[in-house]
Amino acid sequence: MSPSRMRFAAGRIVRNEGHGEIFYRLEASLPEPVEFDPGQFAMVSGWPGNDPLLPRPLAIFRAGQGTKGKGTVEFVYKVVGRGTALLSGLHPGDPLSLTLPLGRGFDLGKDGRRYWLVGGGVGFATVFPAAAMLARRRAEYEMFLGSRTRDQLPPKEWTPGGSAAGRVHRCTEDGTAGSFGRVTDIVKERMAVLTEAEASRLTILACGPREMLKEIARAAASLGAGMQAALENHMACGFGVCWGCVVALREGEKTGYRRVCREGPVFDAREVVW
Amino acid sequence: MSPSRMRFAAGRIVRNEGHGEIFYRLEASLPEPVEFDPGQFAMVSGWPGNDPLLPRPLAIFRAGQGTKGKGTVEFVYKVVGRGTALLSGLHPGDPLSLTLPLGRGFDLGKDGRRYWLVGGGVGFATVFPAAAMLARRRAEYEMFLGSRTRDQLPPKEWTPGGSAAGRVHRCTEDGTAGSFGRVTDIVKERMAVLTEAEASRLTILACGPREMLKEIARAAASLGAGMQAALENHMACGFGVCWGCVVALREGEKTGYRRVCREGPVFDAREVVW
Amino acid sequence: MTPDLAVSLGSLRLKNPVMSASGTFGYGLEFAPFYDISRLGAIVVKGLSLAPAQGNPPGRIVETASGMLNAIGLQNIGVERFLADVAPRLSDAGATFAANIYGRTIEEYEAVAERLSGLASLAAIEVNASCPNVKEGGMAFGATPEGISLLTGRVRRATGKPLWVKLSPNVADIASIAAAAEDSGADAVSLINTIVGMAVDHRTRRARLANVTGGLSGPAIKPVALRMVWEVCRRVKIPVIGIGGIQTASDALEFLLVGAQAVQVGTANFRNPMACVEILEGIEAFLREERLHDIGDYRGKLLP
Amino acid sequence: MTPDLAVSLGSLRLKNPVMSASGTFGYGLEFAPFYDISRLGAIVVKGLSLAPAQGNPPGRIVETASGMLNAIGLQNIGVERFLADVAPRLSDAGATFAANIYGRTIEEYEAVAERLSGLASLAAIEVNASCPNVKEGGMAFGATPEGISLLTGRVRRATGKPLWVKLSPNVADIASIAAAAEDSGADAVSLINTIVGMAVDHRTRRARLANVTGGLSGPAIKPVALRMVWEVCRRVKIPVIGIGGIQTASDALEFLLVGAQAVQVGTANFRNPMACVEILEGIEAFLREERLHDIGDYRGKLLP
Ligand SMILES: Cc1cc2nc3c(=O)[nH]c(=O)nc-3n(C[C@H](O)[C@H](O)[C@H](O)COP(=O)(O)OP(=O)(O)OC[C@H]3O[C@@H](n4cnc5c(N)ncnc54)[C@H](O)[C@@H]3O)c2cc1C
Ligand SMILES: Cc1cc2nc3c(=O)[nH]c(=O)nc-3n(C[C@H](O)[C@H](O)[C@H](O)COP(=O)(O)OP(=O)(O)OC[C@H]3O[C@@H](n4cnc5c(N)ncnc54)[C@H](O)[C@@H]3O)c2cc1C
Ligand SMILES: Cc1cc2nc3c(=O)[nH]c(=O)nc-3n(C[C@H](O)[C@H](O)[C@H](O)COP(=O)(O)O)c2cc1C
Ligand SMILES: Cc1cc2nc3c(=O)[nH]c(=O)nc-3n(C[C@H](O)[C@H](O)[C@H](O)COP(=O)(O)O)c2cc1C
Ligand code: FES
Ligand code: FES
Repeated sequence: MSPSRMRFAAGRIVRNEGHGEIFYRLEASLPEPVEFDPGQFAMVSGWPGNDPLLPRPLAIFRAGQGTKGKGTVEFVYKVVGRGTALLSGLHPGDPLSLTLPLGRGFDLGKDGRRYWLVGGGVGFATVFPAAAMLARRRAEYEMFLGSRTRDQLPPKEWTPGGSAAGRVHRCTEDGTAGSFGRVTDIVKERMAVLTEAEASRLTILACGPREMLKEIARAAASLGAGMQAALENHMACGFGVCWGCVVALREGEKTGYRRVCREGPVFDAREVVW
Repeated sequence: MSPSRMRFAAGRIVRNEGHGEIFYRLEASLPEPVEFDPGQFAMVSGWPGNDPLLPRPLAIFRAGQGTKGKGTVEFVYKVVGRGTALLSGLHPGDPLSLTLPLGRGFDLGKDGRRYWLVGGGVGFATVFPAAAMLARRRAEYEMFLGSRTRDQLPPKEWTPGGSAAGRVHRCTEDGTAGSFGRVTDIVKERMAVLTEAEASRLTILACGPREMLKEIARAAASLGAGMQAALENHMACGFGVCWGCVVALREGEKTGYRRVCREGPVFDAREVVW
Repeated sequence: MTPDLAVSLGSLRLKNPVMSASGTFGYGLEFAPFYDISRLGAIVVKGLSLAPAQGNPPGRIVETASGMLNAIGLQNIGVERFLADVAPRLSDAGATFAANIYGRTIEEYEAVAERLSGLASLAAIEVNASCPNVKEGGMAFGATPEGISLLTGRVRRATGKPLWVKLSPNVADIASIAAAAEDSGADAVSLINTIVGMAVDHRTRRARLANVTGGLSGPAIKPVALRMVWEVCRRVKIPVIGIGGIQTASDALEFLLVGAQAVQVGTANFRNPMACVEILEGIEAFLREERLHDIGDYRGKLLP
Repeated sequence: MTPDLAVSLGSLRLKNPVMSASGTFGYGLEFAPFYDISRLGAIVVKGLSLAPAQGNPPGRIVETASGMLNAIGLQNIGVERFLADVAPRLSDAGATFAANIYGRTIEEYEAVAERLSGLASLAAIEVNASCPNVKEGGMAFGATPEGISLLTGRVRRATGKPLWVKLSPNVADIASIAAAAEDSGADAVSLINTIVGMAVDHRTRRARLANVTGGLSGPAIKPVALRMVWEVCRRVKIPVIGIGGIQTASDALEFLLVGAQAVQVGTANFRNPMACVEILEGIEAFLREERLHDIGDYRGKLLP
């Protein structure tokens, strides 16, 4: 199954509901179904007028078959500014413009690897689709979800792949849910007790605040574990034509600016100039 | 009862419903009640973002006492462009910004006059409040309402003051409701049979397309009937500080630019340079 | 503790940096029903000319994306009626106010400035050297350093009032024009005035403004205004008054951050007549939040 | 009957007046998944320099009211890779395409133009004399008639390709700059490039762009762009390509109405990758509706 060719689609909102304090889950219908790789995203707009002007990048949370050959797509988003606030004010039936699927998602490789999925804050929205795929493949994986406080963890029923004991670790910085502490520290503690062989078989898939990614990337690199980091950056187009979203990547001796929307959003963490 | 001092109010939509093909009727709650003169208006905005930027002028259709000392205000509007389309998309509970009451409304004078109220198109929204007041005063009045076609006449149940026989005349240009023809022609036919004494006792209160107002104003002037015309113009502020909304008025020998939002929107039709 | 919002524009001390922009605030009194107008740092009234002026024929305004075009053409009551009818009432209201002035010739500018000089309650004279909507004068002076020097120097000699020169953004290098105003005796420069723009109706095939072109204002121009204010602040030593698309306290703070000593709020007054006071209160709340006791601790503190 | 949309830019005939604007359309091929790129009047590719360029550090873009600022700094693959990898694929796709070029010195402009001259499939060279986001070259040439004359004249002698000169709006009198380009051999002028602007974060106290200033584009600038295109159309005889905030067919028609021979669509491609074709179809539908057989019957027909 390979991702669909990117397209611009006139969607329509089917559902757009608040969950907990800050998350919204939005489902839209599409003229045709889309296939996507976990980690791929969409550029979303739909509010009237030109202010805000630019569409917002959101990870594709789920995509499915609608009725009568139509497609559906789901997003989970946190209201942080004007665009997401506007999205949260849209109602079922309202139009939604979507360019999707975009970017390069996670490389879920082949057999024999062990995965740790790390989601900081709303970063879970990007790693859950990877968990869902790994669960379907019956691959070996664990998931680490962290947030500042209880209400900012994803509702448990959203967790893909069931919750076999020890599979999903939740933590909060204020200790109001799951274990107490930063997800970064918890992941690093777990790393510290890995054997060399275990580490070399490990691939971390992570999305979250840049500081979190950076710290985990450093720890993973020093252990020889693999890591794929899903980055965020401000975007104008989302499909590689404006060069607005670049990050510095190491390329041999030099560094070069690469587009988060096209060469990413998922990058090999060792190549990122953190 | 004199109109309230103008204010800027944070309203909230209570009701916003489509009627017929093109009219919406919107009710908003206000922190405090407002009193208004028929013909006065509000500057209305409330959509998020800066595009469109400017508020839209709408005649105050009704204003009342809400519960617990709060006020309510109603508008009737026709969707013609981006601002009114955005308004029509707002839902109960959404905020609405209002500056009101604005401008100089109809002068409903004292006793002994006979009124004809003329509303072309959505112009009825401006003359209905005058009809309501005249009905309360048991003054002598008739109303003439015209539109292009059936669906563009106001729903009958909105008509203020009941419909004593011969009080409300409806007409459409395509003959699909009421009598057949333009409201202008119907008013002019009725004028043609007035005696001089009747004409001199007549005051016409009119709102509608400029061509309609102009034709009726010419007829009224030649008969010696009075006429107050509610004008429209593009507005930025609505309360007299931008000088954007002027119309040319005759002032003795000269003409001068006067603000529709402040010296109007209701003008003595004889003074308007049509 | 209430943060100190007072700012100095040369010898003139204002209680806070929030003013209304000329042409968007009438003669100030129109806002009295909305709030106590003496709360503002200053009110800058609609541009005054020597004789009352009729302005341009309608249509005078058009909405554009996050902005508007106007071609009012400086309709105003003239300096005499301002002195007789308006100024006393502004004083009675306790308002601090400045007069924005305009002439078709340098002599007219001088005459208006002289006529206003005797008005003790007048805080400052702002010379509109940048109105894009009138055929003569206005922008012509604002377009070159030479024009600005000439105009500023002549008005400077005509009045002892604090003199602000209001600059046009329709130039290649606004900093050099500001420098010319500074060298010729301006006490402050205010910028930006509107950017010349145009709108047409593709169906009727006509320009939407009777004057064909007009001045663009509102949030759309904020990035351009902010850049120009930043450029000018790095060039001149006199205070800079930042104007252009300011709608919220954070907009105003942005201008202060790049170095403006004060701001003027224009188009925002139209959608929200409370804009100026809300901005004022927002600035105060922000300083409190950041535990800054004096606005001077924030102004010009853009980090590299 | 299908209206005739073909337009002439000097000796170059385009099948319709809708082009993509440089820097907003990649190298054109990126749009192939969305629609048949051969339908456009022309594709103008991202600005090419002699050597590949890294561009500015991030942040490179900021959203503003109805607009955006960019300070990409001309990251591009360089003219050699364009010739080797991109141009053949654009030809294979049947696309009409023009190269936007940029140099730090006049010699570099000449070198890029010479190198491209041999590319038979290249429709035109557009000289970016107006990029606000690079330290040298770029805007320096675009700021004065003398600079434009020099640059245009030299590139003119370096290539036999149709030559478009792209003008900066950051000037006091764009018509005189356009006239200088005309006199020095340009086949057309394209305008406007972005307006220099700035954005800061009042909390972090930092500029939002690493480059501090950037270029403003999008609907916010449309009124300014339209005015400048109108002014230039009244001044020069060579064709004018209108650019700035065009998002819909009616926007494009406005530019044609004031006299532009063709238009370029920039920022609109970001929100709606189908923008160019939707505009093309909208223009055709409008002409049909108005029963105009030829776009020439509409172009420049602004009523007084
Ligand atoms: C590939 C990708 C996938 C993402 N997936 C999700 C997701 O599934 N759920 C979710 O809640 N968020 C996600 N984000 C972050 C999301 O795009 C931002 O939160 C959102 O754009 C903020 O918009 P705003 O208007 O509410 O905030 P504002 O701060 O008002 O936005 C102003 C501008 O900054 C940009 N911006 C602000 N924050 C970010 C950010 N973190 N990343 C990118 N642009 C930003 C906006 O797009 C806009 O252009 C993703 C970002 C990227 C790049
Ligand atoms: C005093 C007054 C009272 C009014 N009362 C009513 C009413 O009760 N019900 C109703 O349906 N309409 C009323 N109108 C007309 C109403 O204001 C316009 O239909 C509305 O502004 C159109 O906005 P838009 O964004 O939908 O249209 P657009 O054409 O997209 O608007 C673009 C710009 O033009 C202005 N504009 C367009 N048409 C008009 C117009 N006819 N009058 C004033 N400005 C206009 C808009 O305000 C806006 O600034 C009134 C107008 C005035 C001046
Ligand atoms: C309707 C209107 C009228 C104006 N009249 C004047 C004027 O008389 N004198 C002047 O110097 N500026 C005038 N201006 C310019 C404003 O003072 C201000 O410089 C400009 O609008 C930019 O600020 P803003 O974006 O906050 O509106 C006017 C602006 C508008 C919108
Ligand atoms: C992200 C971005 C990159 C751009 N790069 C170039 C460029 O390389 N060369 C150039 O001449 N113009 C460049 N421009 C300017 C556009 O071609 C166009 O002139 C401008 O954006 C105004 O049009 P618009 O409002 O439709 O975007 C760029 C614009 C943007 C937004
Ligand atoms: S967002 Fe435009 S290139 Fe990535
Ligand atoms: S709308 Fe501003 S003066 Fe009338």
